[in-house]
Order: sequence, then C-alpha cells, then structure tokens
Amino acid sequence: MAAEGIDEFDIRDYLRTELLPHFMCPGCGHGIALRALLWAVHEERIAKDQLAIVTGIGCSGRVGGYIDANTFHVTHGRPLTFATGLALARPDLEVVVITGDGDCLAIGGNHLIHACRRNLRMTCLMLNNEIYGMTGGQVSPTTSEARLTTTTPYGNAEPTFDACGLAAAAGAGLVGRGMTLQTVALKNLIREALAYRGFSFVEILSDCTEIFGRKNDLGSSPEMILRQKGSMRPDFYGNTVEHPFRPNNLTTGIIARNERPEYGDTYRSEVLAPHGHGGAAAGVSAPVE
Amino acid sequence: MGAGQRINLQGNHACALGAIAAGCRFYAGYPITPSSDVAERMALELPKVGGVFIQMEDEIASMGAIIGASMGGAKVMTATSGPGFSLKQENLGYACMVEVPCVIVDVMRGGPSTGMPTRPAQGDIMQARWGTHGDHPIVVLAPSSVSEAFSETIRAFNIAETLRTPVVLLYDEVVGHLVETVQVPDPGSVARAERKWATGAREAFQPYAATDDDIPAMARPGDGYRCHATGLTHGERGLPTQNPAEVERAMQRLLGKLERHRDVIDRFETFAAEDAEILVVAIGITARAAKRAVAEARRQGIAAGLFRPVTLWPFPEQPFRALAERAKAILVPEMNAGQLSLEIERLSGRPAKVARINRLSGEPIEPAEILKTIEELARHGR
Amino acid sequence: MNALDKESASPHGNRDAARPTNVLIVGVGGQGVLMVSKVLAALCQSEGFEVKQSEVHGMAKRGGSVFSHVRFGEQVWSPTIPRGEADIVVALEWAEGVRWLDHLKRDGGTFIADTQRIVPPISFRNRTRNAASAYAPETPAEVVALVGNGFALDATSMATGLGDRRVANTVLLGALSTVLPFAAEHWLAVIEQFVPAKTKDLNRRAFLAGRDWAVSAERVPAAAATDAVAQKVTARAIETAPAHLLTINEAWCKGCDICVKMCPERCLSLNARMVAELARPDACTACHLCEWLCPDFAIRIESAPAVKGAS
Amino acid sequence: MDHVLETRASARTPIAESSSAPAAQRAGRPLTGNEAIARGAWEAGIRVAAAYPGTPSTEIMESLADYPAEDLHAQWSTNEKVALDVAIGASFAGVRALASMKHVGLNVAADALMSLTYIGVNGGLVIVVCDDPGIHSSQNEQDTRLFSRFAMVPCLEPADAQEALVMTREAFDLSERFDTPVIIRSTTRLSHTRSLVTLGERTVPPSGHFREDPRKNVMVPAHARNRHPKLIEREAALRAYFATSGHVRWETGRRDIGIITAGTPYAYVKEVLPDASILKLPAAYPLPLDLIGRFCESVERVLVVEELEPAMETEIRAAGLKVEGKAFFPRVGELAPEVVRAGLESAGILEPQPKVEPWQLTPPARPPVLCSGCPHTMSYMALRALDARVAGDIGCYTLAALEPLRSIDTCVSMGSSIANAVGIAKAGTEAKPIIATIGDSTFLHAGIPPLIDAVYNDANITVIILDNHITAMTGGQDHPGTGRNLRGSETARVDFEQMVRACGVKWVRKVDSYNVAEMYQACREAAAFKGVAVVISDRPCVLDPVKIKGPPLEVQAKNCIACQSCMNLGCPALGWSEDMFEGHHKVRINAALCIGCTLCAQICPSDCIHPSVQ
Repeated sequence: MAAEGIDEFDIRDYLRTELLPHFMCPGCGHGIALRALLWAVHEERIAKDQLAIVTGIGCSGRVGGYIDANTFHVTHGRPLTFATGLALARPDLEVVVITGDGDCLAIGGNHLIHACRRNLRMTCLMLNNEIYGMTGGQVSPTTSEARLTTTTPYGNAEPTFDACGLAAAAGAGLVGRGMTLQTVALKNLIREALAYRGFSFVEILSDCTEIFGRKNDLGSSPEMILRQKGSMRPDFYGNTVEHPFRPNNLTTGIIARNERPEYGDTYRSEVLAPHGHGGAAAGVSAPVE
Repeated sequence: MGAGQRINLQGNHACALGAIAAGCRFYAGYPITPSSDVAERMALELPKVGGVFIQMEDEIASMGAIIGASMGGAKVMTATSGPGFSLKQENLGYACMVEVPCVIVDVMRGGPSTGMPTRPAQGDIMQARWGTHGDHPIVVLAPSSVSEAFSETIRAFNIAETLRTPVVLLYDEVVGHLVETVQVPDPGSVARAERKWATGAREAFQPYAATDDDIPAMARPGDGYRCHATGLTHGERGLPTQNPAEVERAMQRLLGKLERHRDVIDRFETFAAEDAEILVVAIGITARAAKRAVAEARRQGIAAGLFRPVTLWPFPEQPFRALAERAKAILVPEMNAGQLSLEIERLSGRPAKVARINRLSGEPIEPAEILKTIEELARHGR
Repeated sequence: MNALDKESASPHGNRDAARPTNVLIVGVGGQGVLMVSKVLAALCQSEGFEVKQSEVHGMAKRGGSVFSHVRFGEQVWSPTIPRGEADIVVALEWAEGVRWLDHLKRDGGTFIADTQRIVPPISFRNRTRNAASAYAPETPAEVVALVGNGFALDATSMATGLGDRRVANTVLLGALSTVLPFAAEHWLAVIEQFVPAKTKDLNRRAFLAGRDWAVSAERVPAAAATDAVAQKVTARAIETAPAHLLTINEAWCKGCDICVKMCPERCLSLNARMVAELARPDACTACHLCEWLCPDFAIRIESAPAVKGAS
Repeated sequence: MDHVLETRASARTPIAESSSAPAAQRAGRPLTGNEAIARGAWEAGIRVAAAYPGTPSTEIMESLADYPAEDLHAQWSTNEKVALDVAIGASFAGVRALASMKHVGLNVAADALMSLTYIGVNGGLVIVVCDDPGIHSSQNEQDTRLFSRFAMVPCLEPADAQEALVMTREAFDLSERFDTPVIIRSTTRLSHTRSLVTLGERTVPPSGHFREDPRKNVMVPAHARNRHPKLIEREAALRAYFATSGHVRWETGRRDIGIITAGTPYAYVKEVLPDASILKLPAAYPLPLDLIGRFCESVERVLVVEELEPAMETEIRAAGLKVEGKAFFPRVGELAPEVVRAGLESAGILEPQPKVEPWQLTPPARPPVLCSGCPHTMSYMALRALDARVAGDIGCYTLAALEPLRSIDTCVSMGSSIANAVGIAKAGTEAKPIIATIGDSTFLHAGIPPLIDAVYNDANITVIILDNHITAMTGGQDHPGTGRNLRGSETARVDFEQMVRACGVKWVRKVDSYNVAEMYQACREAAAFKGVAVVISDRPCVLDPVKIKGPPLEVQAKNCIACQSCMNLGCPALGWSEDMFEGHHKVRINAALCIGCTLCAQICPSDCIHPSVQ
C-alpha cells in the first residue's frame, strides 16, 4: 500500500538485513510494531540518515538494532534522557525512542513524565507486552491483575498503569494507543506522532507469546493477536465468561492532544535568540567558531 | 593561552567558563550542593554562545542527556556532587563502553550518603575510579585551585574529545567555592581538541575499528554512516557480540586505549620533590596545604617534597615511582579515611613507609598538621 | 428506453371474476414480507373475499429469499400462485423483485418494487481485485420498461425521510393500494391493527406517501444518481487485475502461524518444516495482511511487479 | 388529504371487480393449518399435548399453549419419542392426548409408535406429522403415508385449514372408536397457509381413568402375538369406515377423466381441472378400495394425483384397478398448480399452454445465512481456522456448511454429529482434527447417548456444544437448557458443563461465543486433547429470548483496507461499499441489520470498525 505520491514501502530498505532473522521469539509483536514504525517513517519521507532511534533495555530495546538508521541502544529506563540530549543538540534529527513497559514506566517512569511535561520534539513508542520478557518474564507495571509471572507466581496483585493516561496528564503533546493487530492504523498513528511538533507518546499493545502468553495460557500467536480486541465484546447480555484482560479499555487512536509550544522552539526563541543564536533548527553539535 | 584578562572567580564558575572556552555547548544537570554554581553559570553562559542548558529531572537523566547530546556531536558536560555522582555511574559506564566523550564534574562533599553537603571532603577518589561496574577506562582530573579549575576543565574536554572517553573533573568543596584571581584567556586562543569524525565511504566504515591509535572515528548522525551504538559488548561493526575472541579484543582495546595515550593524559606537579626524603602526596585543597607545609619543612632543613597528581586517574605511576623510591617516608594527607593512600601504598613498593593524615570532620587539613607529621617522620622515620 | 415516456397507467381489470387475484410478496428474510401479506390478507377478508396466504418458514427466513403468496377471490383453491399468473408482484428488495419477476402475468401484471439494494455477501465471493458484483445488474428503468406496468420506488429512502426506514413496507402498501379496489381508509384501518400504537401516525404518513408517489407519473425514482453509482459498481468489469507476487523468505520465517490464521482467504499454511508457504496461490487476493502482520518481515507482496513475459 | 386520496384511487382501474360497498365480513378466522390443527385438538377436549419443535410443525404446540392451562397441559419434550411417550402415557391414563412432530421426528418416535399401534389407546391419541415436500427446511422429504401403512395406523390428510380443524377434532373419536392411534398428515403448504376457518366449541369427553389390562398395555411377546391379528381386523374396519366417512368427496364431473386425490393436491386439481370427476379421500391409509373401484368404473380414465410417493396409486393398482399417476406427476418435490397442469398436459388431458420465453434476468443468489451477530459464527470461524473435519448436526448452524464459513462436512440427522465423529475417528483414516458440532437443543434431543458412547469408547474427538440458549432454527422455542417451559414459566435448567462432566468428559471449557481469541484457543486446545473434549460455546441467540441489540457498528471507510477478513463471518449486515482500496471493495455495515456483536470489529486488522455513537 503506497500513500499518494510515495514509492511502495519495502521494509527491507529500512533494515540491516544482514542481521535478520531477528532475535525475537516467534509471534513476538515487536516485529509488527517495528514494521509500523518503518512504514510510517517511509510515508513521512524521513531520510534514514536523519532518523535517530534511541532504545532502552529489554526486548523492545533490541528492536532498534535492526533499523538501518542512527541507532542508540542505551541504558535501562533512560532512552528518553539520551533522546532529550540528542534532540536538543540536534533538532535536525528525527528522534524516535523505542521503549518497553518496564523500561518506560518502571525504571524510566520519572523520565517519561518529565519528557511529557517538557514537550521536546520526539516520538516515544512504548511497546507494551505486559511483561519483562528479556529477563524471563517478571511482572511489569502494565501486567494485568491476576496474571501469572515469574515474580507473581500466585497472580499479580498490583494494579496496572495506564501509560496513556499518565502521559496525557503529564502534558505530552500527542498521546495515542495502537495495537499490532491493526498494523495500518498503527502506522497511521505513528505517522501522526512523527509529524507532531512536540513530544508524542504512542503505546503499542504488542504480544509476548512465548513467555507471557504461555505462562498465562493465552494461546498461540494468532490467538493472542486476536485477543487484543477481546475486550470489545459486548456486555449488553452480560458476559458469560469472565476473563481478565488489559484493564485499560483498549481505547485506540489519538487519546489526547495538548497543544503546547515545543520545548526546543521555545528554548531557541526565548533563550538563544536574544543572544543572537538559534535559528529555527540550530543545533549545537558543530563547532561554533 | 593568550593575554586574556584577570578576573576574580569562584572555582565552580571557573570550571563553567573553562567548559565554555573548551567548546562545551551542552550542559545538563541537576542541582546539588556544592556543585550548583557550575549549573547556574552554565545556564547563564551557554545561551551566549548558542549552547543549550537544560536542568533535567535527576542526575541520571542529566548524564543520559549529555551522552545523547554528545552522540549527536556536541561537547558536553554535567556537574554534580557525591550522591548525584553515584546516580550517574551507570550511564557513565555506558559512556565508557560506547566511547562517548563527555565531562563529569564531581565537587566533593562529606559523605557517605547525604553526609555534609556544605563541607569539603575528598571521599570520591575511589568512586571516581571505580564508580561504575566492570572494568572500564576513565580519566579523572583533580584541580586544586580556581585557576586549575578553569584550565583543567579545558584539558578535560580535550582529553575526552581526543580519546573518546568520559573525563571526570574531581575537586572538593573548598576549590569549588574558593574565589581567586584567574587569568582567563581570550576566547579563540584556547587550544581545543576536536573529535575524530568518520570520513570516507560508508561501506568501509566500522564504528569501532581498531585504528592505529586505538581511537575509532566517531560517526555523526546525519552524515550517512547510520551506525549502531550499544552498551552491549560490541565488535568493530558496533553490533553486539558474545564471541569470546571478539569480546577479548574489543575490551583489550578499550582498556588499553588510555595507556597508549598517557602523554595526552598524564599531568602532575612536583615541589622540591627531586631529593625529597619525605614525599607528601596530595590532591586538591589538601595539596595546597601540603605545599605550604613542605616549604616550611625545607626551611627547617627537612628534605620534604610534594607530589601532586593533577591527573588522578590513571595515576601518573612512572614519575611517582621514581620519586617514591628515593623517599624514606611518604605522607598522604587526605580528607577521607584513606583512599589515595591505598594507591600510594601500592605504588610505593613498601607500604610500611606510607604515613597518612585522614580527616573526616568536614574541616580542611591545616598546613601545620602536615608539617607536624613531616617533622615527626623526619625525627623518627617510619 | 425511458420508462417515463410510456403511458402512465395500464389499467387492467380481472376479466374472469371467478379467478382469484394473485399477489406475490417477496423480499429478504427479516424485511417484513409476512407483515405485508398479513395486512393484505386481513384487508381482503374484511372486504368479503376468501383469502389464502401461504409462506415458507425455516431456513428461508434467515437472510435468504422470502416469499408469500396471497390469493383472494370468491373461491380460492390452490394456496400457491402458479408461475406466470401473479397479478401483482410486490418486492421489498430490488433483486428479489427481479428474481420473482417471472411469476408475474405477462399481459399486464403489476410490478411494485423498492429499489433498496440488500447486496448478499455472496455476491462478492470472487474477492480478487476489481471483481464485479454479482448483484442484479438490471436497472429499475430497464425492468419497469420490461414489465410494462411497473413501479420502482425508493421506498426505503422515503421511509427514512419520514423518520424510520422500517416503514418502507407501509410505503409499498400505499403504492399497492392504488392497484387494488379497496378504499384507502380501509387499508389504513387494517394497517393500524398490525402496527404498534405509537407508530400509527408514522405508518399513516408512510402509506399516503407511497400512494401519492404511485399515482404520480413517476415509474422509477428520481434519484437517478444512485442508479448511476449502482451501475458503476455492478458494471465494473474485471479489469486486468494487476498481477501480484507473494514471496516468503524461509530463512526469516519462524513459523508463528499468524499469517496462516489471519489470511482472510486461508491461502497460507505451515509446511513440515514449520515455515509458511503459499498453499493456494490462486486464492490470494494480495490484501497484504500477512505481510503486515508478519513479525519477522518474511512475507512480501509485490503489488505490481514487473512480471517479465506476462501477458 | 383524504379526499384527494379517494379521488386518485378511483382514477386507477382496480384489478378485481370493485364492490361499491365493503362486503359483509367473510365468516371465520384466518388460521394457518397448524393453528387449525391445534384448534381442532382443543375442541376435541385434549388434556395433554407434547412435541419437539420442527419445521413445519412447530406452531401446533405453540398454538396449543395459547389455550388456557386449565384446559390442557402442553409441553416441549426433549425429543419426538419422548413427546409421543408422554402422549401415550396420557392416553393410558384415560385422557385425550396429542403429539406433534415433523416427518423426520416420526423416525425418532417410531420405536414407540410401532408398539403403540399394537397397544391401541385408552384416551384418544392423535399424532400430527408435518411433511416437508420440496425440502424447504429438512434433511429429506420422506412420505409419512408410507409410515402409517407400515405401522398400520390410519393417516388422515386434510386439504385445507378448515378440514385440518375438523379432521383433527374427529380423529380423536376415530382413535377411541377403533382403538388406534391416528396420524394427521400435514405438509408445509397446509401448515403454513392461512385461510378462513369456521370454529367450533370445545367438548371435553367424560374423564377417563387408567385401565389395568396387561395383555393390552404390556407388550411382552406373549401379549404382542395376540395383538397383531387385532391390527389386521382393525385395518379392515377402518377401510370400511373410510368408504363412508363424511370427508369422502365424490364430485361427479367429466366422464372422460376422473382424479383420485387427497390432501392439498385436491386444491391444485380443483384449480387446474375443476370440471373433472374427483374422488377426494380423507385418508391415504387404509384405502376404501371398493369405493375406489366404483369411482373407476364411473369414468373412462383415472389419474391419481398425490404428492411424493405413489402411496395410493400402488395400493389401488395392487387391487387390480387401472389407474395412472406417477407416470405423469413427479415423485419428488412439492406439487403446485403448474406442476399438476404439466402432468395433465403430459397425460394428454389438457392442451399444452403456449410456451413463454422467460425474461433474461440475473438476480444474485441469496442463500440463507446465519443472522447478524449469530453466536455460532465464531465457533465455525475457529473451526475453519483449525482446518478440521467437522460433523454437523441439525440446526441453524448447518448453514455453516455454505460459503463463506464452509466448515461443516456432514449433516445426517438430529444428534448424529457426535456418533458420526466417533465413527470417523475410529475409522482411522482422517488426519485432521475431528469435531462434532451440535446445538444445545439438538444435544438434549439426541446428543447425550452418543457423547456417552464417545467417552465410553475413548474416541479422540472434540464436541462443540453451540449453546445459544434456545431452539433457534424453528423460531425460538424453549428447552430444558433455557430454564423456561413452553408456557414461559421458570423451571429447572440443565447445566451443560456439569452434565458433560457427568458423562465422563475430562476436558470441558465454556467460552463466550463473542470472544474471538478465546474461541480460537479453546477449539485448538480441545482438538489437541487426546480423548473427548467439549467446548461449550455460550451466548444467547440474537433473536431470543429477548431481542438483544447493542449499538450497531460502523466502518470508517477511510481506514478500511478491504482485506475482507470480516467478510468471512458471512454476516448479513456486512456488505460492500462502492469505495475501493487497491482494487478491492471496502466494507460497509448495514446499521439496520447489525446487532453490535463486535465480532467483525474484533477480527478487523485495521481498526476501522467501531460501535456507532448513539
């Protein structure tokens, strides 16, 4: 499917194909999410050289390595901080952060809220698979209640995080949620996020089949991907079978939009310009003199 | 350095101005006593040169931000104090592994934990060396005056950029808050080292190639190299690897890189040390007290001398060993429970001849105390 | 041929008074064929005729083609109308009208049909690119011209305009009333017995709207534009569908089964090595779903490849 | 506005002769054949009635339930044999009883029938059997008249609703007088045709009582041997009775042609050849052969016009009478005026009509489909994904054999699926998972013994019980799994899960039929289980007991990628729009048909289907 006037998208053009097949498990949703991102990048006509991917630690963190772009695989929970420095220093780059539910909300939760507050132009994709997959399946801030993980062997007793609600409340410019089942919609959502001048946060519901799915008896990969919309089931006749699923009602699409000035713009106009510096996208990487 | 001008400066401000002079255009920090003046001065100065100042949500974020900005091509710095320095350690390790130039200022205060925020100490000597986990290369510079705070900051940037390594600027609260007259050179007259940027064909480029000088050229985003940076052990292509041979080779190069460039790194000061029988080794404000004590001892006829490592880590071993062999006794005064003395004992060849003055009270060590110990060493030997 | 040029009314009486009058009511299950026939039957009875009304229940009512025979007269024997002897065919759905048209008397039967199109899903079972619809391609104008005495009205739109599309049936009854010898008030009285009390007024207006429309000169709905669109859709031939090529990179496939299960046409399967393969290439419509949902980028569909030597 | 209408209406010449004033209301009430049968039974004073729903017989019991509960007990039974046995019990107890069923239901009840015919009746007992010539909604078109001959039970054949009422009423008298059960044979065309009927009053016979008579009531070999000769005697007596019955209609017309007929074909004969001599018989069995002989003598040529089998023709010929019939009339399908006319034309009795060229029209095929929101849909989607070998059963869900679900491989008779699956599994030739699908009502009807059989014989099969809480196919009747009886009162409810476990099934899972992923998973896991696994697909039918409806769903055309995943549901609310996407039609949802089940939205991979905002 090619958007008008754009060459047909071939994902191989955006991958370090020599590294494939990737390390992710069979049926892992992260691959689909990656396709959606690269597809959106293609349709937004972002040059690979200008694309900077910053990823944290975890399965989501490893996604970046397959992208034929400037990729930075940084420390656990901190990709937003690295991206903040990068985006401030290099406003000419398209900075995209790929993070996971644990990376972004647990260890990196503080950075998320401040990145949202700051509204510095970048796109943050949080791949939510409800689990710490890389470390073998421990409970994460988004693990649904009652779910089994290696650290909740008797069922998760903690309530879960609504990442989008958090981001919206923290003032993120654009907040959206998509799911891997809906690749095209997800791609379109990411396009909006990429095009947004400010901090955009996209939560992507992505399945961990091999660890989370198996542990919780959620079925095969196709079953899990279909389950992403399971909560759409009508309750007008009462649900005859109870089964907990993702608690956050699965609203997808754009969830919030806070029209606020982009931080970099503000910094350049309010702080740098009075000193005779800072064009629209002036960076600080080049030697000044 | 050119003529410039003489101005009165606080140590922290001198550090900030040194950074600007060295080409720093990105600063991220988080307030912490006694380092906050650095951030405040950077916030004031950076816009004037088109640079970016940002106060992040914590020290971890500050460290991440400067690494990110440096990977984007900027010369970067952050400043903190002990507790914050601890928080920066993981990302500092990342910078070591990924070989990202950056300067981290640690203005030492009493510790551990919250300790004495407003009192000086020198307790981070070992943290500065071994703060992050795993074997890693690190350069630590220890200025002892406001003037040096200025000049060593410049040197820190130049080492960082030249060798693609994080450089820690380590000084105590006294140096940080001391106001002295400093000869500030004209802008433009400061020698600035620039990073070795990748050039040439993308296909042939390897981001971690073992080049002649063991310092790989860095690819700047947007220049077409589209490289991968990772804290995972990586091979020459920058991609993660667990191949034992490849890992060994990569780590050997990383750790050996600084040794190969000691000429760029090493700096030390000696005072009456050539024939010293009693050699005092100190850094920071303590070194200045020691210098006065040594001068007084000489006046009394005691063959005392001073060795001050300005580059604290890696320790300037060779020059020190030469002096240490001759000395009958070595005295290490420091505002901690004995960190520098550990290294001195190791390097002296005879730990028994190393005497210590340790101070944990938050008070600087007076020259008289040092002199007293020198006199005792001279009388009784060790 | 323009149906409007034809004479506006072709009055035909029942020349053999002993013969019953035959009305065939057809539609799609769920449309209310039974309700229409019940109204008619009750009216005929109240007018003093013997009435037989016959329908079929069971499987046929589930979205399938539904029909009801209503016969009335002095004496009615057979419950069903012989083929070709229906005096009137009332169709609640366009294609159903076309389907039962052959039951209409050739010499002057009356055809009253809603132009509403309920396109059966099966009409598009050929899901290849640019496949044509199998829905009745005949336009209302053509059919009206064919039968001579035909009324094709957009009863559903009229009903929607009145406030509830469900009263389309009553609109049709209004049109039907113009060709049967019963007084309008009698019709309305019977209709009121069969509709919910609160919709009496709505149904009355619907009946009058249909009746009004039928006595006007129109024979096909004015909204010819919708027909034009319909024409475009139904007549869209299978243009040269662009060839496509689905390739699977076996080295990248991890056999997660997503493509196999998600393919709408079930074209794919996992082979013995647990690698996806295109088992039914002919069924592939190049919808791209497998490509998009493959987490391993192993599937690629070239939507318009430069097929060398392809005709 | 009224006067305008009147004027315009009169401008058009009506089709029928207009009566200047409304004629007097025609006498009687419009009743369907089934309603008339129920009325006849009520008028005859029945006290007990039982049935299992089956098209076209269902409305008989539903109509009986409209009469006061003090007058009669009417019930749904779990199957036709049970229904007949209930009626037999009532007859034993001395009251009039009725059992109704469709033709294939009589097969289920046949075991009881073949003994009942030996026993006879105490209270009058009538079995109404509705045949389905033309197979509008059945799996075959067997002819019950052959069954009645086989069972030596008289078989009355009403021709219209009025006769249906009267014959039913009189059948009870006949039953008691001749000590025999009586079959009333209806057909779809009679059962579902509404015509005017004159009603009678209810007459309740004096209350009877159980008659202790083991030689008649207990069919052990010694007793049965004595009863068989009584049947022969009874047959002769009935033969004589039917020669004089008031329902014999001998219409003297043309001498050159006589027609022997019975039931609804009589109406077609009257329609097509009203001036023929006609002998209309009240019963196809036993035949009054003497009377028939006299009729044959009265005319030059005799044709037998009967639907389906040559039941009368064969017997008349066997009696040495010269008649014709099936040489001109089909043995398959439903008769109709045009069919009878064609037969008479080929017999040379009527002049062939001029051939009319059919119009060249091409309407689309419109096969029946599962309702929008039908909970069965998802079960079959899952089975289709499994690529399973599926033994189907009788119910709405048989439609899943058609495109697009196309996931049922066999359909035999009520309850066959499970045992069919056992057989397929035991044959050992099938590599695919073997699945039996059976509705809740059908499972209770005849599915439990085969399930026990499957467990007992350790068959490796999966059974999907499609529990939609109703007998849906026949229009929504209650059954023991719904918790309500025929009259709508609360009653005990079968718990399928417990029942299945009690049968010994180790793997049981209940799944919401609207949960796409769960359904896929349950079917896959069940199929993987070695042994009998049962999935209970649980959602109420969209039509009953309360019409359930959520906000209809909408397709946001801009997002539709025309992948057509949803179209596999075969939902009638899903259609194509004129919008195209890369050469494929986009999907549109008919809001009037959509009930908001969300299955399409759950399957949709493009997030283009959402509940409409209401």
